[in-house]
Amino acid sequence: MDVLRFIARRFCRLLLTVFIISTLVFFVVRVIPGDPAMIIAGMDASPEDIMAIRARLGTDRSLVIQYFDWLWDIVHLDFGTTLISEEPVLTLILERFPLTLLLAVLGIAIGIVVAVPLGVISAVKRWSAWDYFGLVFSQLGMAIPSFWLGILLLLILAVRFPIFPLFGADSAAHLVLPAISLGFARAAVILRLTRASMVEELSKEYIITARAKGLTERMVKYKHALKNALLPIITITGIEFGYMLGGAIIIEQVFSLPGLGRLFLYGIYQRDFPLIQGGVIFVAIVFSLVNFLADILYSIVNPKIRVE
Amino acid sequence: MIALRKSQRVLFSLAVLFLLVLVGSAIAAPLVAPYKPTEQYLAKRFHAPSLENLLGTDNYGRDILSRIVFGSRSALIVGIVTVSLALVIGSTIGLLAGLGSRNLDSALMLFMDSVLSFPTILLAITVVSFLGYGLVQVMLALGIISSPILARLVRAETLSIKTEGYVEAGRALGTPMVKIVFKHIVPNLLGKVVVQCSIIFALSIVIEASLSYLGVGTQPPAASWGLMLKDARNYLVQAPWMAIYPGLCLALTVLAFNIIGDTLAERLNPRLTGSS
Amino acid sequence: MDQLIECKDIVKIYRGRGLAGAARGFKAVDGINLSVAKKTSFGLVGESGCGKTTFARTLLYLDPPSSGSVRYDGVELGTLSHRELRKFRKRMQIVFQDPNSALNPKMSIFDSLSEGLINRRIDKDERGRRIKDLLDLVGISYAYKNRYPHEFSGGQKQRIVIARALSMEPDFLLLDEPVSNLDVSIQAQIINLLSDLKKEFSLTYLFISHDLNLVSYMCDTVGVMFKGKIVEQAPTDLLVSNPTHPYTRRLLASIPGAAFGERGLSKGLEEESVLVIEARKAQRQGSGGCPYYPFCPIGDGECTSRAPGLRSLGDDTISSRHVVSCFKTEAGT
Amino acid sequence: MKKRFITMFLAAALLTASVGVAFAQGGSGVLNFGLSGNPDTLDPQKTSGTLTFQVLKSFYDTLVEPDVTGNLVPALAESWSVSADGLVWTFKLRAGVVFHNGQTFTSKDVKVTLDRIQAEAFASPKRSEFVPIKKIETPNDLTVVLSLGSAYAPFLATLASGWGAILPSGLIASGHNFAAQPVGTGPFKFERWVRDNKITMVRNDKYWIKGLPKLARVEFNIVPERAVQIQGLMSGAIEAVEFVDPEDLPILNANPKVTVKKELTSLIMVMAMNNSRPPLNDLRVRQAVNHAIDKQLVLDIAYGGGKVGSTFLDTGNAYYTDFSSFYPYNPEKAMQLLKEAGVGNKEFTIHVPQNYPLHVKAAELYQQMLEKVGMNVKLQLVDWSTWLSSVFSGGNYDFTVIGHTGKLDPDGTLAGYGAGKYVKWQNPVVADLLKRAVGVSDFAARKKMYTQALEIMAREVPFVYLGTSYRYVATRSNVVDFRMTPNIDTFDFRWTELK
Amino acid sequence: MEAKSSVKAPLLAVENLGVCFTHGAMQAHALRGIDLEFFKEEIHGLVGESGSGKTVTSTCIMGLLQSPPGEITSGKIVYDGVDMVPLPEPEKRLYRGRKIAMVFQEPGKYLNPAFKIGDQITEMLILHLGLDKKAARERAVHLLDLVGLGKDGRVLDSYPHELSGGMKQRAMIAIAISCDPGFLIADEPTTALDVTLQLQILRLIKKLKDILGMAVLFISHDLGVVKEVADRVSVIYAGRIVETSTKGKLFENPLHPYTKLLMLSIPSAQRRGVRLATIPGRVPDADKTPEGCAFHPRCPLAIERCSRENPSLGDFEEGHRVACHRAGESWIN
Repeated sequence: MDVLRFIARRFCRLLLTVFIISTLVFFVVRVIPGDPAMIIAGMDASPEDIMAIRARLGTDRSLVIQYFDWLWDIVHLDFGTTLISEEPVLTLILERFPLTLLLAVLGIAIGIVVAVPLGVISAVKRWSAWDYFGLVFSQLGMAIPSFWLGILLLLILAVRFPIFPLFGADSAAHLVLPAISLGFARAAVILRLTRASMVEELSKEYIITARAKGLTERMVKYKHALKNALLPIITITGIEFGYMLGGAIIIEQVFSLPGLGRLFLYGIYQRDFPLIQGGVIFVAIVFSLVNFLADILYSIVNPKIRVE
Repeated sequence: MIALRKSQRVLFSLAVLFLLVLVGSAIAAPLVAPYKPTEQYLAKRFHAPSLENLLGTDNYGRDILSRIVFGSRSALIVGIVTVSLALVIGSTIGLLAGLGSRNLDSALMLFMDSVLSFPTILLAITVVSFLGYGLVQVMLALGIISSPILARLVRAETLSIKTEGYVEAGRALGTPMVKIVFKHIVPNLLGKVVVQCSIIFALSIVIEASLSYLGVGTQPPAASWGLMLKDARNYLVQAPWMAIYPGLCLALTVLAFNIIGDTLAERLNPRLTGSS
Repeated sequence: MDQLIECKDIVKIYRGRGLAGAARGFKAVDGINLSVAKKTSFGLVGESGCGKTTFARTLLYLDPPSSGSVRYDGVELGTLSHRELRKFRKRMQIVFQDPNSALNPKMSIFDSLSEGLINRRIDKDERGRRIKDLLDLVGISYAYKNRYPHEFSGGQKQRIVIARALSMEPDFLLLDEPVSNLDVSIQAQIINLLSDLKKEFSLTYLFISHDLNLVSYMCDTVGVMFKGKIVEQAPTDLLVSNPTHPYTRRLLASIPGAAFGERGLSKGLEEESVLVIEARKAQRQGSGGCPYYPFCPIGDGECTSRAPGLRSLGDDTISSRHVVSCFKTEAGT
Repeated sequence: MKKRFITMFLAAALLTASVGVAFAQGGSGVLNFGLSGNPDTLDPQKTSGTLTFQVLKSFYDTLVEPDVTGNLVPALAESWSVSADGLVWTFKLRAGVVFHNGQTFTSKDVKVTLDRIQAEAFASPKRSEFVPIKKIETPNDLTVVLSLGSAYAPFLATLASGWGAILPSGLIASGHNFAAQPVGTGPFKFERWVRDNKITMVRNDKYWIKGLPKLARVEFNIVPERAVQIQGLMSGAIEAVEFVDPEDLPILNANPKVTVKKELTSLIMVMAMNNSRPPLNDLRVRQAVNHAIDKQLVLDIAYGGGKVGSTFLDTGNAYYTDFSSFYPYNPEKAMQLLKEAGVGNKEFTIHVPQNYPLHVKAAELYQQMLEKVGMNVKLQLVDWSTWLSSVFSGGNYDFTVIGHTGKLDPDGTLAGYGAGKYVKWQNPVVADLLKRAVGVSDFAARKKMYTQALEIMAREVPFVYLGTSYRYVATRSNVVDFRMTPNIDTFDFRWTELK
Repeated sequence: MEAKSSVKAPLLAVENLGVCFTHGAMQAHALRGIDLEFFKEEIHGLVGESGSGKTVTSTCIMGLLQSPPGEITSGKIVYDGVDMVPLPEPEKRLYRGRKIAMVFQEPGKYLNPAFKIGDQITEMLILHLGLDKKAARERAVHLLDLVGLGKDGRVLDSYPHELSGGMKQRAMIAIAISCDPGFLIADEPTTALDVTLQLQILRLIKKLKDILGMAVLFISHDLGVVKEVADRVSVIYAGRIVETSTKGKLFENPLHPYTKLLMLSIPSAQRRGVRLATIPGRVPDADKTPEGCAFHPRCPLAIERCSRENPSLGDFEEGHRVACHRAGESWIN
């Protein structure tokens, strides 16, 4: 019962969030200077041709009518077709999404695999060489723009030592460098959080209990403290995922990957309104869903939440 | 252990020192920089670092050192304006949500969550497309997208400080709400806000660079590290110095802000300062 | 006797968070009637979570009650505007349990003490004089006026908090567990100080505590609170000598050591097993019976079906002031 | 906990591996081509993008097409004749041409295709170019007779342009989505388009020129980072690229496995001025701006060299006449003219479309040169969409840097100038000349009219005519006969082979 | 019982224990020579205010003193004939939980929130007693029954937050006694609990002491609680034991002025209207312990000698030791 209500409440909130952000974007992108009809028409078209294209696209109608029209379609789960190429928006998005999702998941995975152990060691051995290594690692991760890291990795590992392919998205090997570039920066954040969380847990009273029980230090730290310390990481992973989706735009650009980010960027540049709208809704839903999943996972792992 | 702690203090001092040098050179840029940052010397394009151009020249023969020095201005301005905007928008919303009725709280937080549910860079691009390309617009966009983080923080802190005895006591003493906010609530949430601001500051510089890479950031020929990095990426083989120095400056600046933020965070969290 | 503060049927419901949570409420305070005569002290005893602190806050309208009325010196607080309420509230001051949180860590104690005086529009020189007097009164050296709260011990902080309350020259002081966070020797100092101040300034106290020993030492009248309700209320001597509600008896009997331990009141103190309590809770679920039933050694079927109301134990002037909400008042005596 | 993460990671890795069964490459007949962006659509009648037509050239054919020298030669039409008044065009169609879907090409396809682009509801951006056709008749399967309402000199060029592509009538009738699934008679059949990744096409074995195309397949790899394209070319992952930035020439020339060919494009590189805005409405100021620019330097540094121009036509065009003596590089003269005009410290902005890095580079140079003669000039980057609507269409600019793509007919380039087209330059004489020239079919007569108009344009300088840039076609050394169609700069893979 | 002390050897003896904390240049002598003896089947109450050194004492006995900053500067802790102070960490660990166990003040904080109660108990049984999972669980069920959490072992599958405060403390006790330790330290085990639960826990500890024959160190700031539960009582002040005796003797005839003042400072209904005794000032910080007798600045009986000479803990009468130059003297007239 409680779980159902929880899910229902989250779902309502998700819908509201999506509604607000997409409405906002609806009006913002239409106020931006730029006209999809002109993109189609190009430099040499006559004004009459442009008018005709506008009429065909329906962008000559008043904003309010367009808005309600769009709203009506969305309620019927109709995302429409792109203005420029007249392809179904949903198909385009679904086609592109798996790659971006995979990239984000791999990025997160790399972040976690690297950052969590390093963060834990940093916290357990505070002010040791490990800790300083962790500090330098995380600071560099935050300080190096990901597009730079990407280009450097390409030059070193695809050009100088041709281990990985330069471009394309045909095999797993194509995703290694992008995932590293994407994961590195976020690993920094996860590392800082893990360390702080672990340090905090190690200062908690139950650690004294564990020691008083005669447990070995290993058990005290890696069993009792770690389980508690990992809890907030789940939540942050959900939020990090959002950054991954955004950061993917740049990574996709550098590594020539056909992901959602570039599709969306293209949509913005071409003023392809249905594509932008669909992208916004999709991304917001995915982001909310991931966070929702993170919350559920959190509540499964964290016994305290489950009952409340 | 104590000796190692000292090294963190050293790190902190170094970070502060670096920032002071940065601020100093930003203020005195025309005096420090050997050349005009936008002046093109087409005869000496891609010159490697030499006595004449200490850090080399770029694809227009512009002096990289001078561009870096002037670029520190835009980096600092981006940071300062972003943080200020985020502070004004975020704290106002956070305070209103924390102090207002439950419905107001829900509405504001829903709005903030909506903004947050949109990946940062996408949002920045959308906002910049709306406002037009340029440094000012980028700063506006960064300010807007950074504010939900602060709003959440301020709200959470406000909600917790609100229940502190001294706030209740203030009300019992007949202190008007506005005064309670500025005398009791704001000073006590300032610490955490400052830490968060240092992170936003650092992040905004990196995001500005990313936006410049996508072509929506600072407008050429202005000197900005992000723009320099963007240009340099095409000449990595011919002129690596075009990338190395601005990249180094950007990394060091972000590093400095993060170290300062971390140190402040530790000082402000009594749990972490404990001896264990 | 002149009543300074009178409240009727105070109810405070906390709503759950979120959209769906709003429907379900939690009654923290469930219909409290109480009046405190001028210059007396009223003690409110109860265990953690019984709603004493919530009641205190609603009484001062720091958090308005969901229903019910509070009359202070004949004025209905619920009818006042925010501004009027703010002025009115100055006459009723509150001292909190935790002196660490009661003082703004970012303000010197001089500034903390000035706050109320500024609100009363007392000019700067006069403020300095008054603060000196106040600090003298509570035994803190004026030389420390520019120090910050963390430089003081718990006892000293509590003295400063009391001084701050007194700076408003109130006639009513609500003391919410004012000594429970303090060491034994410091407790006694603060209790003595409070007694002295009461005499000196003709104060009226509402004293909230979990410690029946302390309350019965300090107060003229004691009310015992359980789950948002007053279950027994009487002049202190009467309550101590003739505790009637099984919960009161249990509280008295639970006092360890010196004071009551050997008084043979431990009837009804048989340890109820956790499981028995759970079972009884389930039995009472939804039927609106006596909230104490699951813990009660003498409760029976009657107690599971309806909730007892407060009633007087006798008609004479003394025993009429002893009220209790229990069907089984004879069973224990 | 840890275990769970590891499992997750493994699952992700497995997923990747299964998604990406490495693509079997190789075979001498496969050409990997580096493309910087996507075509907008694959429907030739619904687009105007240069890059789009570059790709579409391989899928579709037109009735006539330009040959290597730019002359219009028969393609799907074997021959044609024009009535004396230039109003009735009779085309004899090639027999035995088959569409990719197996349908045989007939006159019906021409009619239905032309009907489609003429339809108002269809709203083709190129519709107005086909409006002169008043009547389409198909006396037999291999004959089409097109009747014009008035004489229209560029008519053949229109039919040869990308949007003159002939589509199969059967599919048009069934509402086929050409945007995603192009079907034509072209040398290559469309195979797959993964947006932002690659477009693949395979040889059309039934192509009407026997023995062509020579390649088995062409893959367009969409690689937005220029540095990556270049590295790909050098390492052999890519055999040819769409375009080479002159900055990369040194590295490419140093690589023995890469061949770089230099050709003159048909682009007209300009910095347009808004002639309606004071003080740019003052001829002296426009002259000053022209004197201030070292055109060769800008061409060399920003565009990798080229031929300096002096009027609004590509320097290789048959109608082009040189007027470079009018406004040579002379900063002193520029300063003097500016002083006379009293420009003072007024601020100007150069708007540049951000998606064209070469124009951005040129704009930075223009900005410096104008500052050197004392003008106060700023740069503002805008995205292409904003440029089109706000700058090009809305006229909200002082200066803008752009390149005009070449056309098969000068009218395509010149139409509308003198009558307020985006530079807002008004000159009734020029406007009238340009309008009348459309109806003149005789080359010499027409050239005379255009020369007259172009001279006025060269004198009154509504633009800075920078000139026509070189195109560097970089391929692996084993790529033979990769061609770019003159005037319209499209890729022609028909003769290309890998050695 | 009283005879035992002289005949039997103590199970655990703390002899002249000194502990010093170093924070930079500051040195705090938290313990300045503590002597304590603990016998089987006896609860030894240790009473003192915060900062007096109670918790440091128990930390040292557990062998959990963090070094740095703390350091044992002198003395022995002898368990069953073995001085544990010089033992290396792996050997100390064998005592912890196995032979010496501990119950803490706030069970909510001292139980790991992420593990089920069962896991927190069996983990020890597996580690110390080498039981397999099944045997460990069986024993855990038995332990729960012993502490009154039911015979069915249902609580084993609960997380700490699912239990009430009293249940949590019982679970904590179950963990502590799981390996049948000879010595149990209870550090303010009831302070965080409601009064009605307090007595139950006290009785449980008494009961377990009898069943398991443990020696118990019971630490509290509350004289009443100690009186309720302890067989022997020691009073600690500023890192030294100032008085130690059997409960009866100490409460009947407190010899040290500090002990006496503590007793007189407790409010109760009987003392209504009587001014509470107070001890001026407060417990000195460990780095600022006064010369001579540490209590002399607050002592009503202090003479010049007290500020010079630190009195040693000596027998005042049989089984009643006190550290005071003026032991037993009265100051009230």
